[in-house]
Order: sequence, then C-alpha cells, then structure tokens
Amino acid sequence: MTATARSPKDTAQAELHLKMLRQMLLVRRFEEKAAEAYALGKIGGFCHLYIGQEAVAVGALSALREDDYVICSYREHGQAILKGITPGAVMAELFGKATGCSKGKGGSMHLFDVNRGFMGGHGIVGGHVPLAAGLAFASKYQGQDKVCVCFFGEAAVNIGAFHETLNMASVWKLPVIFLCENNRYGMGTAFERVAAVTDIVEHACSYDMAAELVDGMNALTVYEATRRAVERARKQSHPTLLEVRTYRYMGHSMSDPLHGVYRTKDEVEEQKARDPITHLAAKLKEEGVIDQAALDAMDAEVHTEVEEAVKFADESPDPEPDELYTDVLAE
Amino acid sequence: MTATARSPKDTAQAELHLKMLRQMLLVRRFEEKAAEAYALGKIGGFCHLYIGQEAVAVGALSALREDDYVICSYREHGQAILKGITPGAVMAELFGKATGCSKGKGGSMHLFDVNRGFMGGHGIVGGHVPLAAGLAFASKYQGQDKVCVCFFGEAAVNIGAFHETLNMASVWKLPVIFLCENNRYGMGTAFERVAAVTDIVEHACSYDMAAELVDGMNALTVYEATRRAVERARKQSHPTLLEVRTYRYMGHSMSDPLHGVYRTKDEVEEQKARDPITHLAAKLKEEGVIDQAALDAMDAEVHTEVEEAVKFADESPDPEPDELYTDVLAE
Amino acid sequence: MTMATLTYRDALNQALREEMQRDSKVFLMGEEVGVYQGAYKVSRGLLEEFGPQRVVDTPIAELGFAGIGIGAAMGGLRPVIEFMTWNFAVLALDQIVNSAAKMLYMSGGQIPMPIVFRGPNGAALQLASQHSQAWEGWLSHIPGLKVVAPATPADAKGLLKSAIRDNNPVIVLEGEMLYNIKGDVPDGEHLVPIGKAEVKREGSDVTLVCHSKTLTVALKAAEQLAEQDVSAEVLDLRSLRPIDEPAILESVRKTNRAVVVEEGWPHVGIGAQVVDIIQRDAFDDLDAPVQRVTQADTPMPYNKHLERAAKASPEKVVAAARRVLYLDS
Amino acid sequence: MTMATLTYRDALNQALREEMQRDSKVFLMGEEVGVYQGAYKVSRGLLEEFGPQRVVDTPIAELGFAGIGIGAAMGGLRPVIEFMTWNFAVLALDQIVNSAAKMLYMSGGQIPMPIVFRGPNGAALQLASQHSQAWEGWLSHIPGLKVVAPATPADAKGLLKSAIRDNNPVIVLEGEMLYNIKGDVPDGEHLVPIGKAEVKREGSDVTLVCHSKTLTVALKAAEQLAEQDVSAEVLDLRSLRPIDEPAILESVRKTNRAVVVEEGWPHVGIGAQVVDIIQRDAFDDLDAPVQRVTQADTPMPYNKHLERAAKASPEKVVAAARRVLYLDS
Ligand SMILES: Cc1ncc(C[n+]2csc(CCOP(=O)(O)OP(=O)(O)O)c2C)c(N)n1
Ligand SMILES: Cc1ncc(C[n+]2csc(CCOP(=O)(O)OP(=O)(O)O)c2C)c(N)n1
Ligand SMILES: [Mg+2]
Ligand SMILES: [Mg+2]
Repeated sequence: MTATARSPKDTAQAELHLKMLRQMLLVRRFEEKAAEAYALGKIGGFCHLYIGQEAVAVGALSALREDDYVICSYREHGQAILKGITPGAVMAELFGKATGCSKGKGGSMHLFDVNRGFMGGHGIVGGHVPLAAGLAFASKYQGQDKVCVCFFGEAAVNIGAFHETLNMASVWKLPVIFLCENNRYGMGTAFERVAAVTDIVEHACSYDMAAELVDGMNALTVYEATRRAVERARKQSHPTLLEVRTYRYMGHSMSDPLHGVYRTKDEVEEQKARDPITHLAAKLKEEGVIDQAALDAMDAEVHTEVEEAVKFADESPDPEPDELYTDVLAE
Repeated sequence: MTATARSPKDTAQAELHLKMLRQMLLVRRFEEKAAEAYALGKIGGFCHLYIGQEAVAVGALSALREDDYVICSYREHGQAILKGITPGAVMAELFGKATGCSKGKGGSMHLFDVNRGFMGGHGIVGGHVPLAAGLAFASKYQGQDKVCVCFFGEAAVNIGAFHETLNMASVWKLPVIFLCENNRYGMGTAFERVAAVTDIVEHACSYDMAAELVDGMNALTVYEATRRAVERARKQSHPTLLEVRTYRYMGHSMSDPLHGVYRTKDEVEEQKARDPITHLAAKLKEEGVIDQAALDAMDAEVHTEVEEAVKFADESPDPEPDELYTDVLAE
Repeated sequence: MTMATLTYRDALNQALREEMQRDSKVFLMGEEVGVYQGAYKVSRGLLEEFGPQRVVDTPIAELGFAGIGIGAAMGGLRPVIEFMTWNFAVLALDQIVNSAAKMLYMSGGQIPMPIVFRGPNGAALQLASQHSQAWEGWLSHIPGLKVVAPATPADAKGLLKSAIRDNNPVIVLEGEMLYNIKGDVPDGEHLVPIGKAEVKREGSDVTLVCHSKTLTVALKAAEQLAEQDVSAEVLDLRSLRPIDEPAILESVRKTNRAVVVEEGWPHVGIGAQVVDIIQRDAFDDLDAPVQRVTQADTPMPYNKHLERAAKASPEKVVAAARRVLYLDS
Repeated sequence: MTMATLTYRDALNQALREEMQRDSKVFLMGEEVGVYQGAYKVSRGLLEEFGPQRVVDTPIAELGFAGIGIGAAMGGLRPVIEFMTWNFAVLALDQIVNSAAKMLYMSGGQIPMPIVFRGPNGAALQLASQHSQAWEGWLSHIPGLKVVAPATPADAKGLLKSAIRDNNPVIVLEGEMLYNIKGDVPDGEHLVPIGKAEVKREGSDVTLVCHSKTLTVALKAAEQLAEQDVSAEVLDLRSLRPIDEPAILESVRKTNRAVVVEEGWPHVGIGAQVVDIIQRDAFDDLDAPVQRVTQADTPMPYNKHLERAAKASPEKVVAAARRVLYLDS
C-alpha cells in the first residue's frame, strides 16, 4: 500500500502519527544525551529522566492548542520540548547556561517558557497541582478558552494539595486536566505499599469528576483520551482526571540506581518490551506509513538535532555574576 | 407496663437509654450555662457550643471503653464531659481557672484529660485528624486494644490532612474511627457550596475503608453504628469513616449570629423540631421507661449539677502568674 | 486631599473596593469573604458589588486556595487571598515560600507574581495557643516576598492599595485588635510606599521602633515617658521587608538609644534584625545596647491575666527605655 | 572511651540503632526509610534489624505523617520522624508548630511530646531554589521546640541520642553535604547535652560563631586568618534553641570581636539573634560591631557559579573578620 492510495483523512492521520513517532524519538534521544552529559558533570543537581514515558507527553500534548497551558513536576524535559522550547534552550538550562529557558537559574527541575504556555517545572510533590487549577481559573475568569494540563506522578495522589485542588476544580468547574503519570513508583516506593486504593481514577468519584484510565505505553490512546478531556474542558469547562499507566526505565533521578532493590531487573526488561516507540514504529511500518529506511533517517535527523542542542549548550556562556541578584523582585 | 414486667436485657437497655437521655440533658444544660457565662464575660475568646448535636457524642461515647481515646476539634465541651471530666473542671477551664482541666491555659478549644483518654480540644481544622491516627498507631504498636474516636466537622473533609490521614490509616490498618459530624455548615458556609460531593461517606471508597451514614439526631442509631465501628477497630484493627448527620442550633461560636444570613430562621426551627433530647424522652415515655415527673426530676438534678459546676468555676482561683512560664518544656 | 474618619476595617474595605473598581483583574478569594461578608467583615458589600466571580468563597483548604491564587497570578490576574487569620496560613507556607516567592527567580524573570496574601496576624483576646501567633519574623525572612504591617487606618488603606498594585507577592499583616480603631483616611488615590517607615511621634532621647499593634503600645509608653521628662521618638516601621534601614538609622543617630517593640516571640524575632541593623551601622552612635520588648517566649495562654502578662505592654517599654537611658542604675 | 572513625551518616545510623535497641518505644518513620534504606542511607540496615513495625515507610504526606508521629508520642511512643529533606517539612509546619510545640502547654502540662524531627537542611549542590532552604531561623523561633544542628560525626551521634531521649520535640538539622564527612566518634553511650556550644578552635582576636555546615567554613577561614597573624576562635553553637548564651558571651568577652556565620538568608536569620545577644550583654566588651556572613538574600540559583557566590565562604568570613579588626581601614 502506498501513500497515493490514502484518503486525505488517512494522510492527515498518518502525518500526525509520524509526527508523534518523531517526537518520542526526539525526547528519547534528548534524555539519553542528558544522561551522558550528567555523567560528564555538565549537568548538576537532580536530573529526572523521562525515558519510557514518552508516549504520555507526546500523546497528551498532541491534543493541545499552542496557547494552552502545560505545567509539570520536576520530570518535565519531554513536555518542555514538546511545548515548543528548543532542545538547545532546554539542554542549556540543564547545563545552567545563560541561554537556558530559565536563564540557568532554574535547572532541570524548573524549566519555563511563559510565551509557549509552559509554566514549569516544579519540585515539591503536589505543589504545582493547585497552580494548574489557578491557571485554569485565570483562563475562565478572562473568558479565554485555554485549558491547562497538569502532569504529576502517582505518588502525588497521597498528598493533601491534590485533594484540596480536585475538590475546588470540580466545585468551580475549571478547564483543567489532571494527568497522573502512574509509573508505579515514587522513588523506591511501589504505589501499592503506600496507597489504600491503587486505581487512581477512583478518586474522581469523591470529586464528581470525569475520569479515564489510559494505556500510557501507546501514544495514540493517550492522544484520544486527552482529546476527549480537552473537549470537555474547552467546551463545557469541566475538569478531568486521567490516570495514565506508564513506566520509568531509568532510576528515579540520575543519582539513583537503575532498577534498585525496589523492583527487579526482569520487571524493567518486561516493560521495555512494551516500549512505546518500538510499538508505534511497528504499527506504522505495518500500515506502510513508514519503512525502516525512513525510520533510520528520522532517527539520524533527531540525533543531529540533539547533538546540536548539546553543542549549543556547551558553547553558551554562564550567566553574568550579577544575575545572582536579579529577578528576585519585579519592577 | 411496669419495670417489673421487663426482662434483664430490657432493663439493661432501659438503663442505658436513661443514661443517654441524662447525658444529653447534662450537655445541653451545660452549654446553656456556658452561653450565659460568656454573655457575662466570664468566658473569653472563642466558645463553640454543641447544642443540637448532643446525640452524636452521647451515642458514640456510650459505645466506648473507659480507656479508649477520644480526640476532638474545638467544639468539644460535650465530649470532654462525657469522657469523664467533671463539668466543674470543664467550666473552670472555660473560665480560665487553675482548677480547669488544662489549668486555665487551654480554654474552651483545648480541653484535655490524659488520664481519661480525652486527648483534646484542637483548633486548626483537620489538624487533629492525623493525631487520632497516631494514637491508634501507638495502641496497635504497644499491643493494646484501645481504639481512638476522632470527632471533626464536615468542613474538615475539604482539607488535605484528612485525606493524607485516611489513606495511611487504611494502609496501616489502624484502630481509629473518623467520626464526621456533618452539621451542614462550616461557619457561614453550606457544605454544598464548597464540596463537589456532599455525601462524605463517598470518600471512604477512595481509601478502601468501611463507612456508614448515620442519623445524628438519634442517640441510639449513633450508638449502634459506633458499636459496629468499635468492634471492627478493636477486633480486626480496621478503621471506619462515620458520617453523622446532625445540626447546630446556635451560631458557629458565641461571637457569631444565631442563624445569620447563611441559613433561614425557619430551617433552624425545622431542625429543632427533630431535637434529639425531646425525641429520646418521648420514646422512653412511650415505652414507659420514664414518666414526666421522673424526667423533670432528672432535668432538675442536671440543672443543679451544672449550677455547681459554675459555682466551682467561679470560686476557683486564677493560675499563679508564674504559670505563664511553666509547661513550655518537659523535664 | 479630603479625609474621612474610618475604622481600620473600613479603610481596608475601601482599598479593596477601589482597586477592584480600578482593575477587573483584581479579585478576592478566601474563607467566608462572600456570603458571610468576611469573618471580620473586611469584605462587607464586595460580593454584592462585584459578584461571585470576583469575590470567591473557598472551602477550608489554605494550601490549595493559596496555590490556586498563585496559579491565577501566573495566568495574568491580580489575586487578593484572604486568610481568615495568619494562624491558618501556616498550612499554606509551602505555596507562599516555594511557589509565590521563587517563581520569578526560578523562571529566570519570566513570571511576575502580583498577588496579595492578607489577614489578621498575632494575638487577639484569649484565643489561646493555636490562634494567637505573630508571623512577621518568619515571613520577613523570605527573599521574593514583601511584608507590610500597617498600624493605622490610613496606612492600612495606603499599603493595601500599594500591595495590590505591586508586581510581587506582598504579605499584608492586619490585626483583629486593629480592625475597630478609627483614624483619618484620605479619600481615593492614597498610596503608602512599601518600604518606608514613618515617625509617628518626634522625640530626642530614645527611639521606640514598632509596627502594627505595637504602635499603640509605643505611643502610650512615649506619653508615660514624657511625664518622666523623657522625650521618646516613635518610629513605625510599616514595612518589614524591605525594611527602612535609613529611617531606623537616622532616628537612632539622633537619639543614640533604641528600644524595639514587637508582637512575636523573642528568639529570632523581627526585632533581632532591627538590632542587627542598628549595631552594624550606628554602632558608634549608640550610648547603650538596644533593648527589645517582645511577647513572652511561651505559647499563648488562655487565661486573661497570663495572656496580658505575656504581651508587650507600655509598662515594659517604659522600663526598657529607662534601662537604655540608665535612669534606674 | 573507645573511638571509631565514622562518617556523619554512620554516626547518625549508630545513634538510631543504639536508641532503638535500648528502647522499644523508639521507632523511625518517613519516606524511603525502610526498603530503600533511606534517601541518604542514614537508616541503612534498620529495617532488617527492627522490622517494618519500627521502620515505617510512608507515602508522600509530610503533614499527615508528622501528625501521626505526634499522635503516637501522645500515645506513649518516642517517634523519630525523618523528613527526606527539611525543604519538604514546610508542608508539616502546622503539625510541628501547632501540635508538637504547644501540646504540653495547651494541656496544662499533661502531655509531654518526646518526638524527633530530623533530616538534611539547607543547600547541597545545584538543587536550585525549592530544594536548597535553610530553616534554622524559622524553627528556632518557636517556644516548645528544641533545635540542634550538629557539625561533626561525634556531635551528630551525641545530639541525636540526646534528642531521642528528650521528652520534648527536638528538631535535628543534618546536612546532605555533611553525611560523608569523617571523624572520631565515641562508641556506645555518647551523649552531647542539648543547649551547649563548643569551642572547636581556640583563638584570641576574633570569635567566629557558626553551626552545622558553616563550621567547616569558619575553620577554613580561621586557618587563612592565622596566616595573616589573626587568631580566630571558632565557636560551634551546636544547639540553636536553647542557644548557649554564656558560651557566646564568654568568647566575645575574651576576643572583643565577633563574626556570625550562618547558612540561611540574612533578614531575620539566626545570626541576627546571636548579634542581639552579644550587643545586649557584651556591649561594653565589643570593640567593633558584630558582622554577619550569610547566604545571599535571594532564592538559590541553579548555576554552580552563582550558587557558589550565593553561599557563605571562608573568603567572606576572612573579609568580615578583617572588617571587625579594622585591618583594611
Ligand atoms: C513534598 C515532597 N516530598 C518529598 C519529595 C522528594 N521526592 C521527589 S520526587 C519523589 C517521588 C515522586 O514520585 P511520583 O509522584 O510518582 O513521580 P515520579 O518521580 O514517579 O515521576 C519524592 C519522594 C518532594 N520533592 N516533595
Ligand atoms: C485550617 C483552618 N482554617 C480556618 C479555621 C477557622 N475556622 C474555625 S472553625 C471553622 C469552620 C469549621 O466547620 P466544621 O469543620 O464543619 O465544624 P463545625 O464548626 O461545624 O463543628 C473555620 C473556618 C481554622 N480553625 N482552621
Ligand atoms: Mg511515580
Ligand atoms: Mg460543620
């Protein structure tokens, strides 16, 4: 089957799927490079990689409009790039350079680009969940139809801010999507060891909120579920709780062991067998949307893009010393 | 029908019911006196009365063992008395006297008697909910079979501490009973205006916890429900969430209007028609357990008891000036 | 400029009303601010005038609604978050410190944070340990925040209006015991600059540094001292972060002696910082060590006599002033 | 008494193990303390030795598990609550301040509160604004709490053991950058009294007051000063509440000059209180105003050069010491 045989709709869809595949590859390669750079001491502090979870951010952000808001925890390199921050500006931030998206002051956990609606990078578990509702509140208050997607890990469901916020978001009908990336672990703690109920969607009942359980290893299902939630938020200004089941291949952060004592090597390998990139690539090959040659070309292209990001970050200057004292207060 | 016609079981039950009736009367009369004393300036600060809600504390505490723990919010005069603190020691505390159950340092919101398992009197909404779980944790840890009953208002369900605690109490199977006194209002705010779901029992699902919805205007139903929960806690060390529907006749505290703008006079009157004392008295009369003369005698007796409490409080001394500096640190 | 005699409560209410009329991005959110007209009636009438979209009653969820306010500021609004009292704001400190105070810095200057957190601070009467806390020491410690503590109706209006127009998070510390005090308040456009102290009474022998509720304490002390032929200058800080170092130093260089009066606890209280400023930059002008008058270093007791003994009082200030003047030695 | 060379981390681990062996009422609760062996491995091996009932992994719920610990103390236990870092404990301040610190007082002396809250405090390396906060100023402000900040492995063991045996809530401020430092630690029963400072280096020209991580900074500064023929005395506070006023005064009365080095922000930091104590009670002994060296008054930046510039350093301490000695004027 060749492209010419495809209807416009099919073509549009094929293009979307190819775009998603490329985005997942980009994030994967970016994170691999970040790991290298961390090992070389070019990145400091905490650095939480997204490898394994790419389908979640790619699927979800594909359903958004450019002016919608995205806000994340500290595991946000992928979302930042997908929201339109150049890989160079993100890598430069990880390197602490003046050209970084937060001028080298925020680092890996605090990536920002307000012009692209990327509202950070936050380090306190659960702390950004109320901020997401607030952004949605502002959108509704000003009669804008922007929605806000809030990414957080399953461990954040155990902290109070999550519950206080879901209740208010529901009472006030805010256009916000609470997207829980359930990768089963909070650092070294399996969710079932610290949560009475492991189906996070259950919590939606307590707040009379729409909810969906989503396969996070499949970018297309994440995309579809998020589209439904975005529709609900934009048209009816109703919040949604999405529980997206995914898996983290690497350690919690670069300072943590790869699999550690809290999970088995086998479990990690099992999950890698469900790899979202391999999965989508295979599907598109099967559909004849892409062949191995094109796939290799795409990967090579993405590689170069990431290499250039590193080069840019490397060659960028550190912030001026007096930057220590700027941005403490606004005019 | 006369007492002699009754079986031992009936007699025991009749005695229990009479005791409950008397306890409700005692709490009612105590609070009425507290209101008088507040008007006279003998009580200062915040003073939250329990009038209308007596059936809840009386029913629940009747199901407890002497060595069980009770911990409350600031609306705790009734529970304090029912747990065995003398009305005199409670009134003296409200008067800020040295003979008060907290030596005059705690006041209305901070009544304590550790020897009777009455663990306070706490002023931050939701703040004592984790303390309750901790008391239950200590009981289980030490192989005691004490249970802990935690009284809190429905508004506390919107605050994070409640959710963090219910989750841990369920994961760790703690012998604690979360007893929510749903009197419909938090100060001047009707629960439905600030809660997405108004059936508080719903929250139990998110924590895989046993729960019951209980009529709080009937001491006997509260007693039965609490007995089931106590059984569950003591025998299987399982927590329970009880939602007890009740109503507050007075203003939120003595500084607030009687009904205010947030509810109608009619609503208050309607509720008074369901008065838990009148209700139980009528039932017991009907059953021939008590007649009007005995009821009047009981009321008179309770009156005297409360008068004596006031007299005791009045005649008690203020704490010594140097008490300001004691009890800051323990040896 | 025409004046009206208003209570501190009504001065705040006027500031809120005027700023909400001026800028539709300004809204008020908190517990009981709407239907109930405010726990202390500071927001009386605002729900009726501006409607439920701009006067928002919240559940009891300080951490959550503080964070929602901060998110709304990130989205371009100018929220005013009312805490029923600052005692409860302790639950919201993560959002105030980690989100509001740091957002501009962490984002490399991209996200200003025009938000006001306000409510009564410190002890009222017999509210006991958990409801009688003065947080100026803690809040003033945090870079990225501004902190004001008006003592008079005019300053209450002028500082709240400045706070609402400021593009940074501003903490406004009010006082339950201040809401009823009366004073002249300029009508309309009256702005008190954040960071400027004010001499509330001129004097030459000793400087009494104070703010918020302790202004009354200091003024009473100054009167008693006058009767003892001591001329006390009363300096009302008004802002605690930034703090008006030049004004403090100017007064102390004139009087050569100082007593700092504060509402909070002594150990690491705001007064310690004032002492540090004075000894650091006016060391050679000092004729005696600076003395502090603070709340007793204990939780607040319920009993009214103990409570009175725990609080800063004119008598304690007079005694401290006499000490720095070596009058009793 | 026999000694072993241990890291600060292992000294804490030893203190926990010994106290848990000694008293079955002592238990450890916090995030990752069990299966993961502690985020910073302070609790390594304790789960295996004492089992899951006494080494309790919690969900991420600082406010909730701090409160559960406090309730457990009310029920007769002696909890040790680990915060992964004090940055996250900000969420638990309501429980620490309103429940733990006030329970004994509010209950009229009925309920002692034998509980320890511990974890790393302050900045490590490049953790940026939200993960680099030093809370000693805030925590030391609160009556009803005790606060210790050990700087050496021996003090870490001795103070943690004393904290666990204390019948009051004790805050133990550790440091991620301290866990790997080595030192001699007495075996077994080694208790360091809470409230006692220690001279870590004798000197006669200037007193460098420090605690926790700033001890290393002060000692390095003292060496550099020695090369400049300045004899600096290094006083390690060790306890911040209660603070050892006699030790501070004794040293300053000897040297007549002082520099206070702290990790936190300058405005209303713990150092301001030390300054207040010195000027209040050693005014006539002071030959120069006390100087402070603190963290820059900004949120912590991520970039490593900016971060270094923000922190207290030996160079800054040397400069401050030269200022109080008028060496450059
Ligand atoms: C309030 C708070 N407590 C503890 C931490 C330390 N911490 C950082 S990430 C993390 C685990 C979070 O797991 P999860 O929410 O599932 O997100 P994931 O890392 O899996 O993406 C913890 C405990 C923190 N940052 N904030
Ligand atoms: C955290 C916190 N926020 C606000 C307050 C002020 N406040 C005291 S009682 C109350 C209402 C509580 O209502 P509810 O929980 O239903 O208990 P009720 O008074 O009806 O018994 C409020 C808002 C507080 N004490 N604590
Ligand atoms: Mg996770
Ligand atoms: Mg209620």
